[in-house]
Amino acid sequence: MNVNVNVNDYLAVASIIFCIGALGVLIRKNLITIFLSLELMFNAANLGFVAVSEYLNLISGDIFVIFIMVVAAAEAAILLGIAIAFYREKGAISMDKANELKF
Amino acid sequence: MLDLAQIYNGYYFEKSLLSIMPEAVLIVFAFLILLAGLFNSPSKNSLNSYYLALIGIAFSFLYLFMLSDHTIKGFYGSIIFDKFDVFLFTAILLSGFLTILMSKNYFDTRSVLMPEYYSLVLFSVSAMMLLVASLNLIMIFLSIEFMSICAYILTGYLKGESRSTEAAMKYFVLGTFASAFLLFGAVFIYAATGHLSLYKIHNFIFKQNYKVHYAYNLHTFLAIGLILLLVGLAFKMSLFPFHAWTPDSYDGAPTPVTNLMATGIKIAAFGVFIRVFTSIYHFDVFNFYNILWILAILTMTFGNFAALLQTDLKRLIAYSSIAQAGYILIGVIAGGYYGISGTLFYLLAYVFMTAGAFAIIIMFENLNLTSVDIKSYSGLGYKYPLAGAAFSFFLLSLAGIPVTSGFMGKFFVFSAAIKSGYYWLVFIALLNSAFAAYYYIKIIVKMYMIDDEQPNIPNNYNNMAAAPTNGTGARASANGETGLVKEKAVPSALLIAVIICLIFTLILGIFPQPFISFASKSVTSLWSI
Amino acid sequence: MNSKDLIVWLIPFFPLLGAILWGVFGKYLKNYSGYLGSLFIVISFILSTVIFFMVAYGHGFTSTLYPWIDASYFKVNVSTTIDRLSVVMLVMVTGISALVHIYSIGYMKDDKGFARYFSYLNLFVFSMIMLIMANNFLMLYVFWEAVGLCSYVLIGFWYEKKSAVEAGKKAFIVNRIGDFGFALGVMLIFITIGTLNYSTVFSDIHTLPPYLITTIALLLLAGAVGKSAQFPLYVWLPDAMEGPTPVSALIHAATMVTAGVYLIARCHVIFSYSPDASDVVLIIGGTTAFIAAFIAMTQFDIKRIIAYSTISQIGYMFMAVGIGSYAAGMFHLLSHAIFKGLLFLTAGSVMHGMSGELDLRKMGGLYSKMKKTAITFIVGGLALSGIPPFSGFFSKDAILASLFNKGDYFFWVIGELVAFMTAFYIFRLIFNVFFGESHVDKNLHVHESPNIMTIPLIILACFAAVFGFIGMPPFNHSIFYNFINKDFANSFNFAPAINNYPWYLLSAVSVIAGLTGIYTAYVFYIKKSFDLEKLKSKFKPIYDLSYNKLYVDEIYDFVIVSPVKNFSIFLWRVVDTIFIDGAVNGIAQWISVTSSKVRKVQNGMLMSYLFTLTLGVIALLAYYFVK
Amino acid sequence: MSIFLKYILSIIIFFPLLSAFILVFVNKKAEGLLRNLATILSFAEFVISLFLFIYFKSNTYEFQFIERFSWIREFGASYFLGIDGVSLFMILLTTLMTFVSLLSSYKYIKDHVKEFVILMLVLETFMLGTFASLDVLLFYLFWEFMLIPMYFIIGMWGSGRRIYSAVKFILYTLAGSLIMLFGLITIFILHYEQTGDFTFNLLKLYNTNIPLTLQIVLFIAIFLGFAVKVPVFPFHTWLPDAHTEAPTAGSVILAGVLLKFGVYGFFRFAIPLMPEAALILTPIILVLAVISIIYGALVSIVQKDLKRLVAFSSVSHMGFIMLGLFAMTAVSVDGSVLQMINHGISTGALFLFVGMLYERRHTRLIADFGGLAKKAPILAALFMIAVLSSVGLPGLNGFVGEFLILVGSFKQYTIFTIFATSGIIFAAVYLLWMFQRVMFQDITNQKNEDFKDMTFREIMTVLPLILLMFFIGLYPDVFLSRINPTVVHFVNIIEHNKYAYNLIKAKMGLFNA
Repeated sequence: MNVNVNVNDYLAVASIIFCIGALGVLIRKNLITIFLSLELMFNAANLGFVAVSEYLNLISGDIFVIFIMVVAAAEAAILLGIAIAFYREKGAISMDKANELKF
Repeated sequence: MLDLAQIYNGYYFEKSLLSIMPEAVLIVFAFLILLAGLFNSPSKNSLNSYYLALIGIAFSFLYLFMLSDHTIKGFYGSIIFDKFDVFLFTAILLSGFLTILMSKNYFDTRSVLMPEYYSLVLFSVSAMMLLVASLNLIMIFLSIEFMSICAYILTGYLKGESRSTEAAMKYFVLGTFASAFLLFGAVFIYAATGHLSLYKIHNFIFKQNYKVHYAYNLHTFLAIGLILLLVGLAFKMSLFPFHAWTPDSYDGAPTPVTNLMATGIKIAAFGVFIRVFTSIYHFDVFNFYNILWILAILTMTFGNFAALLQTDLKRLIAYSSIAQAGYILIGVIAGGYYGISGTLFYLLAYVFMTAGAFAIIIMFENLNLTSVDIKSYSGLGYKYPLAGAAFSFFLLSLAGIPVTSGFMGKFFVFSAAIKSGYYWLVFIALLNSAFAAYYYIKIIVKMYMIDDEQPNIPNNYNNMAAAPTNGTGARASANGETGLVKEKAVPSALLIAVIICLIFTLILGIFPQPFISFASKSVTSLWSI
Repeated sequence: MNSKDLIVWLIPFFPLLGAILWGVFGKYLKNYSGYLGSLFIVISFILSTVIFFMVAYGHGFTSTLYPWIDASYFKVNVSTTIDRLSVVMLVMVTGISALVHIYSIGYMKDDKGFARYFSYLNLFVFSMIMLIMANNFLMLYVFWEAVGLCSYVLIGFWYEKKSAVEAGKKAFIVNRIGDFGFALGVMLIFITIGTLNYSTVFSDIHTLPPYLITTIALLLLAGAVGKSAQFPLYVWLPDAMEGPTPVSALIHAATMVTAGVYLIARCHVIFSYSPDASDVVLIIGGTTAFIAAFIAMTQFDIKRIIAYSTISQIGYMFMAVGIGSYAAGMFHLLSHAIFKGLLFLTAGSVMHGMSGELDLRKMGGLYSKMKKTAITFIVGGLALSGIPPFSGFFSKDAILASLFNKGDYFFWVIGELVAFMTAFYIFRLIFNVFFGESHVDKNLHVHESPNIMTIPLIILACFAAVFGFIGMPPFNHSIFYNFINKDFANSFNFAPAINNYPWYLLSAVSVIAGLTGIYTAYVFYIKKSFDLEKLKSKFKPIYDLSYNKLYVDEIYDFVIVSPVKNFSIFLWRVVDTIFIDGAVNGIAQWISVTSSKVRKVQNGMLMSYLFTLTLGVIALLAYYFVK
Repeated sequence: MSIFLKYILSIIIFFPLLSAFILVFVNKKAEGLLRNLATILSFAEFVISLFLFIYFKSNTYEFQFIERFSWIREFGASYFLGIDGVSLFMILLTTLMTFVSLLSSYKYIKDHVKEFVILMLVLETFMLGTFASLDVLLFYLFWEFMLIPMYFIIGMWGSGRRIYSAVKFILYTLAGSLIMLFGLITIFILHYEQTGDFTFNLLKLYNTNIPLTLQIVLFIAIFLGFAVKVPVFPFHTWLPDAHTEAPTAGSVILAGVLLKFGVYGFFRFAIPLMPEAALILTPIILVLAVISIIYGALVSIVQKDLKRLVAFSSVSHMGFIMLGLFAMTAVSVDGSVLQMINHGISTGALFLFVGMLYERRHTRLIADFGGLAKKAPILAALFMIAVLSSVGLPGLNGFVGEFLILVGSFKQYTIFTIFATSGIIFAAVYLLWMFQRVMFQDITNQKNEDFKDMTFREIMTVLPLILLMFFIGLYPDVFLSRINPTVVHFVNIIEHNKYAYNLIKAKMGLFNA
């Protein structure tokens, strides 16, 4: 059996997910949705790590994944904080509202 | 001097603890501050936390000093404490210290009393130090995130100020986006080499010197990985296409925080970049040099062009800091003993001049609670002669005029670059700094020279001596203090900050000998130099 | 420093002392400045006569004061050369200056710039003396300029008068144009011969290729032409008459303007090695002599008439030195100095009597009113028109004779013609001023000048009467000739007035020319046997040409002055402001425009930021993998 | 005494800074005190600097009063001072001009006196440092910071479009000197690569042999830096603005000292560092110099503003100096060094007089004056002398310098010299015309009726300059004897390189003539 193919497939899938996430970030306006897309990107990375460490029988990748998850959680918390504050002031969490700072 | 390394000799855990001692101290104090918050009233509280924070920094310095001539690896080689760290830690701690000095007064005048603030500052400072110290992609990612999260919060710290919140939001989204790229880069590197430790990756690449025909996809993976990683770091260094967050978040954030971002984060980013670059990027097989080349030129040119017509001082300094990043990058590209040590020196100098500038900006922000718009600076040079002089001095330093640290930094970096044969790069950089001078000078003009619209009328006879009918402060100030805002006493903390920056900017500019030798000593501990 | 040197250096010292004293303390010494100043000059006159006899019965010498410039291989000392040529000039200059000083005391009596005037005048005398005594070309040049400066300040002495100041400026600048050539000549001498000392230069000049000698000679000539108001550059002298009349007498008749002749005489070696240059001198001299006389015939301003006559007389001298008969040139220089000085002073006296009137149409019949002046004036006039036994006759005759003997018949004819014209215009002047019916307006009280003014006139008149005899024809056997010619012996193409034609025939011709001139004037202005107006209309073009001074000033203005001015304006307004500054400001403009565009990138929209970031990533990847 | 002489240069350089520091503690209200103190201190400085003149050994080209301390070991930069015949007089000129300009600005500078005097003294320190330093980096440090005080002086106490002028001034010169820095660093690196010795010691850098093409590039780079300062023809447009808008003291310093830095730079750095390139580019530079001479002169003819006129005239004069320097014969270089001093004195004096006129009438337009000689005879007389010395009248200083320059350049560059010589005609034209319209003729403008003559202070201000004009004109040997050895050495360096240069010429077939 050919392992190379598998891991490459994993990575390909991961890349696709990553791109989807990126696109989501780019085209969506709602802060929450954007954050979800970001999460998607992170998870794409997670997938990649897991696949590679599995393939190379290493543990470091998996450890990394765990850390990433923790960080993602923390970021979620921050984001919510910011989102609320933002909502308080702008009455919405749409990106378009954020255009005070420019030039 | 009592030698901790001897005391803890042999015990691995303690040893690795030792390797992060300076950071650890900061974290401890950050927690102390939070705890202190539980016990006493907010007003006293902020004061205590302020002092606690200062003490924390002091202790961290102490540890740094005691460990300074050791090289300690810890946590399974994912963290290192070496000469390189010593230098950058010094710079980072200084920036933290100055930030804290500035903060108190700034927040007092805005009556925002929150102890967490200081703990957050400490946290982020320690994060920066960790970032510099980390030898492992995991550590790099973690400390970047740690740092960034603190930064996000600090940026949005002014509640009720929509600008601040907006800044935080933009910073957050962009930052997370960028670190996602960084992560994904890590994935590819991992896939290509099977390692996350810089050292191992270095050896891996070093062993099998790539031919393109051999393991093509591996090479591709590695390349992609490196590029994405570069993006992640370039974001923090705010190089050109990834700079977008800088102006907005600098602008929106509370000025002390801006200072922290402008100095601390930049130093940390450059520190880690130097580490990563010197360990895995510098191989010829990738030749990243011309990519960086282009990035450097784009960055400095963009920064200067955008700053040229800027009227909001914070934004102006933000853009100028982008340009500065371009100059600093030249040092990294030049590489080698002189290049890197020059870069480090530049970073140190940069701390002082930028912090100084921000300190003065805060002073003016507080003294006459005006905006940071350049218009409100007209004639301040007369109202506050010393502050004005100091500010002009910092600006000149940023512009790179001699006898300031800015010139020396530029000089070291550029001569290193010429030494490695980057003539054109240096030439363009020089042209840049020539017309960058314009917008720094513009501020000085505003402060000291009031343009009398009608020419051919000698100002000495008419304007300056004229009765203060015309609104601008300076003309009035020219004939006594009549019709002016009463001068408030400059808060001591700010004054100390300014004085420190002033002294160091001057010393670094006139007698850089000890600092540059310090820098070049610290360079030796990097690989492949 | 032995007694000789001491005397030599005392000669210029006194005038200098005077200049400084009146210049700095003029306010306090006002009343003494006149008498003391004159005294100083008299002293230096006595000293120079002493020197004169030393040289006459001894031999010339040089004396060095101190090393002036010593720049690696360029060395120049402040030192003098005393030989027959210079002592003759010295005596003449100091003598006439002394007289003029005395005269001025009366003439300038109630002028508020009295002290200033004497300070300038002393300064001039000092410079002139140094010019004569200089023993190297640099010093010559220096004092060449210095006398120019003095003439500048003295012409513009009454600085409230725009015309006076303009005239002064014109004089200085026109001289500068000449000196431009002179300076180049001096440099050329230095780089070809390697020193500027007369002795060395004159002894080594023959080693140079002819064309170089000619170039040097011509460049020096340019200076001479400027200073001596010869043909292309004579325009300043008539205007210079704006200055006080004694100044005109001293500077613009007797001494400074003849410096050109002195220069050529001094450099006779150079000129005698370059026949071409000498010919140029001759031609210039001839042309000038004729043109000036031609213009002088129709002018009405008495001082201008005399000025033009000066120009034309110097033309004679140029002709003389042009054919290499330097002795004759010098002789005419001296006698001319005397009688022209006399003429100017008398003209001044007339002005003084007429309270500043200069137009001879407003005069007439003054003879009865101011006898002394009139007589002395007539003496001068006779001398000028070369009527024996007055000095002019001898000197002019010497020149004409040598022209004839040299075989330059053309110029001899011109000479005679000019002699005729000269006699005509000067007596036209005399008749119109002193004789005929009076056109003086009645309420003008005409009076004879005080003695302090007339005595110098009388002295000069006597000299004008007797001076000539030291040059009794045949010239080359005369006292003066034998005295001066020792210095010119070493110039090879020197043309003695050989008597292959009996000298008295030649003299007769010139006397006749003079007499006819006088007679014509008499017929025109006393007997009035012709209707002048008809004559004028008959020869209108010629008359206008002469009356309008050949339109030379207008031509110069059109050809040189205004083009330069317009070009300058073009340079300033267009090149400087539009091109260069335009370029600089243009760049600045471009930069600021670009930056205003660049700033738009930061449009505050998060989306666009994200896009830039992503694009950056893509660009990096693309760049990396495409290349 | 010996210790004093050992460190005399440092003392001279930093004494003004010290004085400025003292002045910081004087109450800004006490303007009179500030003025007097500053003037006295600068005079003391001048007196100290005279010791240099006294103890200067005139028969050697070696650098004297050398001081040397390590500064930046990593980059081989050292605190290295020393002077030769040329820098000696530049230093004396600087101290004198600073004193004079401080004395001259008692009336002109009405406000911010404290800032003004402090800036002047700081400026003096940096100017002196520039002249005295033999270490390239040190030189650059002094060189570039010098701009800042000058910039403030123009911008704060100037008139009219002073800000435009100040900014133009600083950006022009800054751009120039940054490009120059590029060249200097490159030479430094080259020297390192050739000798493995990291040093900014100028005397060592002289031995760097730079490949020709690179040499030419670098020379052009450094040329820009200095040419802007001189200023040579196409780079001169900052000068009229800066001069015109600057306060009197500013103009005096600018004309008296700052312009000399360009020429001094060529003399000390550009030419000895890159002789072949210098020799190759000489024709071009000479063309520029001659253009500057005639261009400056012609443009000044038609100026309406007194200061502008003098400014353009100094463009013309600096052209002479460049001509003399690049003719590279001992005499011409002697001349141009002397002329540097002369130009400082004469043009400085001219600016002082213009300043006096301005103080009295608050205008600089020639048309507003006329007939002042009647009201102010002393002013007229002294002004006249200054004008004549600027015209280059024999017996005054201007003549000696110009004549040496011309006589020195005549042999090799006859045509250029002839054109240059025509400059002396134009000089007479524009200056005398200006003088006539200002001082002579009748008083047309009623405002001039109550025109005051010079005060004692003003006379004292210009007197030293006037006396120097005569002294240099009549006995230049005092100066030349000290300048000459240095210059001869300089020329020998060039001559020594002529050989190599001729080889190159033969090889590249440059300017076959």
